[in-house]
Amino acid sequence: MQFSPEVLIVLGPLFAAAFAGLLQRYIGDKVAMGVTTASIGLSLILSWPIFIGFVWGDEQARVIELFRFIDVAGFTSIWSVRIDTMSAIMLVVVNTVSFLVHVYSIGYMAEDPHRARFFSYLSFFTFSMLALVTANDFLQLFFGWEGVGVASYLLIGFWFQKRSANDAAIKAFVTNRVGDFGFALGIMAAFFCYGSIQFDEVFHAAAANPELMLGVGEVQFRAVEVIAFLLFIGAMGKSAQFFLHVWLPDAMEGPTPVSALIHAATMVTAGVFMVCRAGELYHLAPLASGFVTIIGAVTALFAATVGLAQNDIKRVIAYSTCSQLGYMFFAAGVGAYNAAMFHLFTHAFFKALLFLGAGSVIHGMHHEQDMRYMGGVRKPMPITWAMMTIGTVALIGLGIPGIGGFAGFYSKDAIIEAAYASDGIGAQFAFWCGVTAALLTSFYSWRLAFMTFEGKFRPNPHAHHDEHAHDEHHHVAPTDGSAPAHESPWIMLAPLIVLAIGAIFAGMVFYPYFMGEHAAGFWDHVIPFHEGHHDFPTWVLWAPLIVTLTGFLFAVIFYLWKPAAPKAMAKGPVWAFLYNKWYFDELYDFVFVKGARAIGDLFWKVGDKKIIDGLGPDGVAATSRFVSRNVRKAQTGFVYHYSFIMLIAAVAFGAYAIFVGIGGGR
Amino acid sequence: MFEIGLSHYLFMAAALFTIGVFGIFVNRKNVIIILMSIELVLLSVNINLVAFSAYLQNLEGQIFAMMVLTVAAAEAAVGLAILVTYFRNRGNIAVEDINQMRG
Amino acid sequence: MNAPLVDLTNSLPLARPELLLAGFALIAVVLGAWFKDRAFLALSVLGVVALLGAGGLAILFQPGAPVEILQGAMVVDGVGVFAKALIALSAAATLALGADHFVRTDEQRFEFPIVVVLAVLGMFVMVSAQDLISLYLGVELQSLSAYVLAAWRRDDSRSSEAGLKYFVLSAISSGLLLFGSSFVYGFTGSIRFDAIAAAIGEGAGGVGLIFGIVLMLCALGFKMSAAPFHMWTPDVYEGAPTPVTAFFAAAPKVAAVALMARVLYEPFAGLEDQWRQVVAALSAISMVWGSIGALLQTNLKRLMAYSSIANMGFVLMGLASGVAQGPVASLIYLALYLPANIGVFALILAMRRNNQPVETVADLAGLAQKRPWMAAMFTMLLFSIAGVPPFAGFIGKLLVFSAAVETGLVWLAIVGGVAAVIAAAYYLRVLASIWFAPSTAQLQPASGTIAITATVMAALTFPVLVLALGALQTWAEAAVRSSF
Amino acid sequence: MNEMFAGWPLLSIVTFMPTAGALLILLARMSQRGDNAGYDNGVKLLALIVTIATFFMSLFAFAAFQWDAPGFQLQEDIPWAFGASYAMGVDQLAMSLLLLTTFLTPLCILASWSIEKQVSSYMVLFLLLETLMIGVFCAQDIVLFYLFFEGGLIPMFILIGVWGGERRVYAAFKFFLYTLLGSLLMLVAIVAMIVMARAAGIENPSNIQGLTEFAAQGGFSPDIQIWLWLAFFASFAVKMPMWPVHTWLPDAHVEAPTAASVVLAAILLKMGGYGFLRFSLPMFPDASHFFTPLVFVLSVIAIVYASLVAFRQLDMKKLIAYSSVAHMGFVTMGIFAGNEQGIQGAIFQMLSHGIISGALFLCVGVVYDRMHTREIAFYGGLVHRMPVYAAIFLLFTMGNVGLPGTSGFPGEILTMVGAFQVNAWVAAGAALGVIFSAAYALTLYRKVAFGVIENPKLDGIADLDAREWITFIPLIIATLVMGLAPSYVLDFTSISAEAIANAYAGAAP
Amino acid sequence: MLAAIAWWVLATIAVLSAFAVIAARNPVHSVLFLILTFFTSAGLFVLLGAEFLAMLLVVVYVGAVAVLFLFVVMMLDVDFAELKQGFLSYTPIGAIIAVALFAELALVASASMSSNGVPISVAATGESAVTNAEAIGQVLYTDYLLVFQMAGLVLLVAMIGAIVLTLRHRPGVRKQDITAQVGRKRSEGVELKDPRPGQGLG
Repeated sequence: MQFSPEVLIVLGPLFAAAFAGLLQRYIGDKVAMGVTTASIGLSLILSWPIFIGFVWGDEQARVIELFRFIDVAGFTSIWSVRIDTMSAIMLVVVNTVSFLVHVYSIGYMAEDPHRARFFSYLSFFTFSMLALVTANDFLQLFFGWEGVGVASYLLIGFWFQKRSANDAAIKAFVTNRVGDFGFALGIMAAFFCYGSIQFDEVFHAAAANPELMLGVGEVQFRAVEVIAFLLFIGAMGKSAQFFLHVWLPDAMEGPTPVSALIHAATMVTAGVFMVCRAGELYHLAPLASGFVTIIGAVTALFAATVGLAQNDIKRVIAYSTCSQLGYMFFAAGVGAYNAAMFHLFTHAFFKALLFLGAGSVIHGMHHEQDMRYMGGVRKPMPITWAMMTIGTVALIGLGIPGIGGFAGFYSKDAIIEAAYASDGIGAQFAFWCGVTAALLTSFYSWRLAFMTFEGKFRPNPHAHHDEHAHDEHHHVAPTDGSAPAHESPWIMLAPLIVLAIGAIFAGMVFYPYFMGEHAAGFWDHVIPFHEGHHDFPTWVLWAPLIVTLTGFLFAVIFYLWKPAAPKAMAKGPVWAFLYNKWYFDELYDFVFVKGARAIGDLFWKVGDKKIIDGLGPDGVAATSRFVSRNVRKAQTGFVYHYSFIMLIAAVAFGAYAIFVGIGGGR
Repeated sequence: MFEIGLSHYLFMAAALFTIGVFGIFVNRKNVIIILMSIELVLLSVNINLVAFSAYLQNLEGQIFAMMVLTVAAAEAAVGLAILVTYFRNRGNIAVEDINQMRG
Repeated sequence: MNAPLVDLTNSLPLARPELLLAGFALIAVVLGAWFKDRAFLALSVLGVVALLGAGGLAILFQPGAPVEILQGAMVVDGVGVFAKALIALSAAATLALGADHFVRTDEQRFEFPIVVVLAVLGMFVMVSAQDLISLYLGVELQSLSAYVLAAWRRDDSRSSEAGLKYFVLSAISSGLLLFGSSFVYGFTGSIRFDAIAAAIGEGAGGVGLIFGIVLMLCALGFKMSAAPFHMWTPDVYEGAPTPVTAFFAAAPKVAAVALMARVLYEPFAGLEDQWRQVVAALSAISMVWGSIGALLQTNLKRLMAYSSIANMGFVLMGLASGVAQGPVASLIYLALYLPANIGVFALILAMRRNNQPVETVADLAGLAQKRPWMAAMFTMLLFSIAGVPPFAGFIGKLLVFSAAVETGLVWLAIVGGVAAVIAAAYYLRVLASIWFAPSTAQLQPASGTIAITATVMAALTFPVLVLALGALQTWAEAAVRSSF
Repeated sequence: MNEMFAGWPLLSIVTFMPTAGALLILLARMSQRGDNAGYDNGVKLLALIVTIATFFMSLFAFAAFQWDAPGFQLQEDIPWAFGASYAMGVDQLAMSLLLLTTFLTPLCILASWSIEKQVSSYMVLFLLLETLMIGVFCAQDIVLFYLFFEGGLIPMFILIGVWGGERRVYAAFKFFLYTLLGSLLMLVAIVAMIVMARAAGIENPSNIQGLTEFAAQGGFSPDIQIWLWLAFFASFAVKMPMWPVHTWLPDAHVEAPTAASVVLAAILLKMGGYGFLRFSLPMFPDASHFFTPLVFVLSVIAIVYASLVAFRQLDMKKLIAYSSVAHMGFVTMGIFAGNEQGIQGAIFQMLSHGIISGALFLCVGVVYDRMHTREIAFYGGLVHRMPVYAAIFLLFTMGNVGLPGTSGFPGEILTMVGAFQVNAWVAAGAALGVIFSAAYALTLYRKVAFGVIENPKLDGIADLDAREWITFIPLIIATLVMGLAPSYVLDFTSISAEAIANAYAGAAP
Repeated sequence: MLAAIAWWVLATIAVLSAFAVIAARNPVHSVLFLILTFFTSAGLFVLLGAEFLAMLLVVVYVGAVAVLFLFVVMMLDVDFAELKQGFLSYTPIGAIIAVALFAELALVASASMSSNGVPISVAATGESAVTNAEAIGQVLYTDYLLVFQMAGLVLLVAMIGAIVLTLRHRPGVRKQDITAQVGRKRSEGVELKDPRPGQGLG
């Protein structure tokens, strides 16, 4: 084991989490918050130079091995910190967002009695995420993968007295487990086929023998396809892709900083990270890549449609996240791993910004999350409004081709163009989905902005008092139609501002390295990278901008000029379909939850009790008792019966001896 | 037919034995009949033994038969003694009623 | 095995154990007639001493090689000595228990030790019989004593009924034995075992001989209460006074088993193929019937009766094997089983609930709370009988299984295994009553003799016999090797 | 250290130390009439000291043990009778399970502090049970093994029956008879093996080593192997327990007192897996190979079926019991994968399950001691009153789920990796269990710990006291250490696992 | 020839009277039929040359055992009319078993014939130098010492058993004690009293 700053980046948060978590009773909230925040800050300070070194310096990829985790006959995993371009990107993303969220939470959670626990969880999450991104083999990746899952579980269910929060937490964990099912099998398949789970060895082995076949029963598949497909199932769960997306919106039950950190900027992108990390495999697996493309595209579109109809401010952003993850996946699916990573990078800034902004609004609105009961928030919360607007603009990817724009513009356009240029399976489908989703993104993003900040305040008719909304200073509703809110404290606003800077400039500054002229050197063979110089038709270049503006226009019409129109639409079946998220929850509840209950009951009450016990021990016992009762009846007590039985036996034995025994004898 | 051989004696002993045994397990009148049936069984044994003794021309069978006789007498004595005790306790010697203990 | 024959004068020293017992009986009759029932305790003590002495003499003066004595009517050999030692020990233990019990119930009749000793004498003759007549007389001496003992409590209708049933059924079995013997005699030409074996070796036999053997086996099966000739056992065990039941459950079993072993392996060794299946069938039926029959028993003595039926099935499994390892296994099985059985009866005798003798399983309720030591001993003894390790009884099962498997009777071993599980259920029922049920009434303490007996027997089941197994094995193997 | 104990019969000392303790308690009991609290506490303390001493003694044995040497070590051999002998010896596999046993027993004694009824009997039985459990792993003679293997039933029967819950008698009977039936069939097989080995002139026909060598020379023909394997399977499958002979386990677990549940789950179940590794695989490789599909199918059924059933349980212990069935499914699957990953995973899973399921039963015991019910619906919101307890419970719940970082993970993944190499579908089926385990374990946790306190009886419930703390700390440490650095354990057991796997691979057709 | 006729007559009577033993309604009749069976059997023994045993049979059985039976039958004073009559309901099955038993025994008996189906003759040992009784006497106390002694012990047990089971000392019964009668002293028999006038013996 060797100690180095990289190790400290990863382990620091763990120790901070343990310190804050175990000693929370003795050190108090302030110390706990301070220690955790400081440790993340340290990680942040240590990780930026590495990233900068990769971008502008001559930082080399390297692996620091700590000690062996598991080592059984080639199934070897070593705790290690792998530093290369991929992990450097992730390190800064994770540490930056995490640090800002820590800071933000100091303000946001100021009234919560369990702050120490909260910060401990946050730090633990950060550690897991860092372990994930610095993994050098699939097993450590899986460790981090599950670690962030459990941190997510804990944080979603942080307000454990809320039934809905607990259910959401379990749902998140179990849905992720479904993905892990595939992921774990993928690891096993990789080991089976390539004899290792080290990234480099697996990639080399796969590249060396791309046509290796894996027999599953009678059917033979290309091994690399199977492995890529199975691994992607894991990514689907973690990154809330179509079919396994159901947990992400529910995860909004957690405190808002959590949503920003985990369910927007970092954890959910782990799937994208993993696919890009295993890009060498996907590169060899066109079918699996096509699957990735299609799922990503469908998610992008699907989540955007659902986002249209949601009223909860956080849910809208959650579906937006879901949708953006879809973009990243289809980028990866079409082979533009760098575009996927770039979008991941920029998305982290503006989505965290949006969430934290939304959190600021919620905080300011005394824990009101329903946009129907907002409106007119701009005036009391101008800074939040400004930051949210920046975030929205970055999200919809506003920018003029050839000139420049916000962060999302660079990455999203790159993805759409890559999809257009690709001839992979589903790429064209993905292109059109991407464009359509961009329209919808614009619409629902502005819808959110307008419903929240513009217009007149619409008080909640049945105002609920969340027990965490103890507000000492009750506002009387202002008469000018603005909301009875207050601007958040600076400790919450400062992170917003930092993120806003990122949301504005991240794309502009790093485009040349992720996508442009410096890309080849930047990526340095970490992911499959092909410098494609496509000449895109002009309409392709301009399409995103046009749809974005169209979406903006519709939003203005519906939510600023004619607010009655959406209300009328809200009664229609299409709206209900979207509002109810395509009825996925209902379907899953019926098929999986109720199904599992029914089967469980069947196995238990019929299988175990009736069949196994009934025929097995209880049945045998009953039979024995029955036989015993009859045997006892044979013992009548009458001498003549006894003698009769003796005689019968003697005669029978005699007959046996005479007719059978003779034959066997002399 | 008129050549009386070993098998004749064995047949006859078999008949006595069967009757004795039959008497034991189909009788439900009283225990004394059972005791007598036992004597019949022992008698059949004696006939067997003596017949074999004669056939084999050795005395072992007859000695054996003598011992059987002796023991039969002793058994009769003990058996009747038990019967008397039983009768004193129950006032009855019907075979059917001897089933206080069962199961 | 043909043993050298010694003349009468030289025979008598070798018949010391039998002479001792007979002498005791005759002297005791006189003393008893003189002192009446006042002599009960003294005679009992003397009886115990005589029995132990007889066993000791048997061991002490065991000749190196088998010797035929008394004109070839008896043999002094290893198996005989082994069996005699077991018989003497268990009879002494049960006589001590019985004497103690009768003193407490004030039923002191001086004939008791005499009849017990005479029964033991019969057993001694049985286990060393060398011809059909001494076999028969040994059996009868034992049986007649047993009838009397079963009916001992003459004012108790159940005791009388037990005696009567035992008498009638035993008489039938005697009839079968004799009829079989007569055929064996007739078709081999001799009553002497060596002559019979020789005749069989020369090809004598045929249907008559086989039929005779089968009838004899049925009768011997009755004596050792093997199913389906076991019907008397539960009723007699229940009806007879408990000390007598304890006696029945121990010594006569050894005698019957040793006799069976001798008959099978000496005169009829040449007809192994014919009798093996019959013995195996007896074994299987006994194990299953004994196990199932007791499952719902509430009366402790009946339960122990079925238990002994099942255990005799296991003993027969060893005998059925037909190889030398078989009788060794059976003898060791008995040596391991008997102490446990006697111990259980000692404990049953030890307890009186509300001044009534303990009769049913439910009477034992809560013993573990009142008397943890007794409960512990009960547990050890019952698990030993059930054949659960690490108690001695387990080794017995292991050995008989081993013998059966060695000769290909795997099916029998499996039947035995299943039967042992069923049987375990009812031992567990007793233990459940002892341990799990709440105590309902006061239990009177045990007397010294009984407590000591129970403790010794429990100690024998574990660890004494388990540790001494090597010695036991050496002894039994040497005995069997020299005898058969 | 090696020199210090040179020539000592260390294994016998470890094995019979608890027995000596039991005798001590008995002697003390004789001098004391009636029960009083002070006396009872003395007995408990004595038992605790004895078990801790045993643990240290086992550590000495561990120190005297050569980590990287193959085969049996610390051997003792005293001839007994019938070719059997009192032969003790351990290899890495046995040593690891031995340590697990001695490690857990003191914790069980601590967890039994709340026992008030017939304390000395309880402790005596518990100590005897420990001897028998240790003996199973130390025995190097197959008869001796059987002696310990089945002897363990007796104290457990009484422990369940006397100190158990409402249906304790039913549970005790079911437990005893079920396992006895399997064991007796095995006994017949053991006898047959000894007879065969003796007939072949093997010097020590009942010695495990001798038998293994005999088997390696082809002593048991494939046809015979089938029958022997089935007989052993009957015993070990019941003990594991495998589907469909698992139904005794939920009953026994539910009714047993806490400490007995712990021992049952943590150690007794492991004897089945130990048996498979010690006998079935090395001695009947052909039959093992032949029956691998059967075992795989049963394992997968066990995993899926038991998980689904666990999902519906209303009783905490029953839920954990069913989860044990599922986890043991991984063990059987791994063992019969027959490769190093599978076997290593199975061993690790056994050790880990010993700790985690034991800890979970202790967790249930904590609230049971306070509220005297194990009904899930009774509880809810415990985290408000018992935050420390909730945290600990959460850790072990996560361990049960198989979260990486806890000891539950390496075993599961390794067994699946092992199985995947033999049959991918089996691994896939087992992986389904990973999903279900999350569902039922977290649901249990939510219902018990989370939410608000709705049952007024829970208002006054107190958090862990010092004794309970002490009980849990070793388990927490073990869970985390084994979860984060499993390679230390795996390296240790690898010598045994490698030997078994290589022999099996060499013998398999 | 004569012997054959005698055999058939005796055998027929023996079997028939044996059947009558178990079939007779009155146990006294049963005993009498039993005696008849024994007598005829004794005759068969004579035909076989076992005169001593034949006599023994008559003496022991007819003289002792049968009488004992009669004695007990009378002593128990059972109202035999009240005893349930007839055979059991499963007599047919019993009969089948009995027939099966007889068939097996018959098979054995026929196995004792010579190979051509002719019965093997059993000759009486009449021509030998010593009589039957003498021959038995020569071996009974030497070669068969053990069995003879054992027979004695069997009888002893029977005696003890019979006494133990049936003998009882009734406390109310007065028995004559001659020693006491004879050894009585005057002082024990007569007591002098000195009553005061008017008070009586009080």
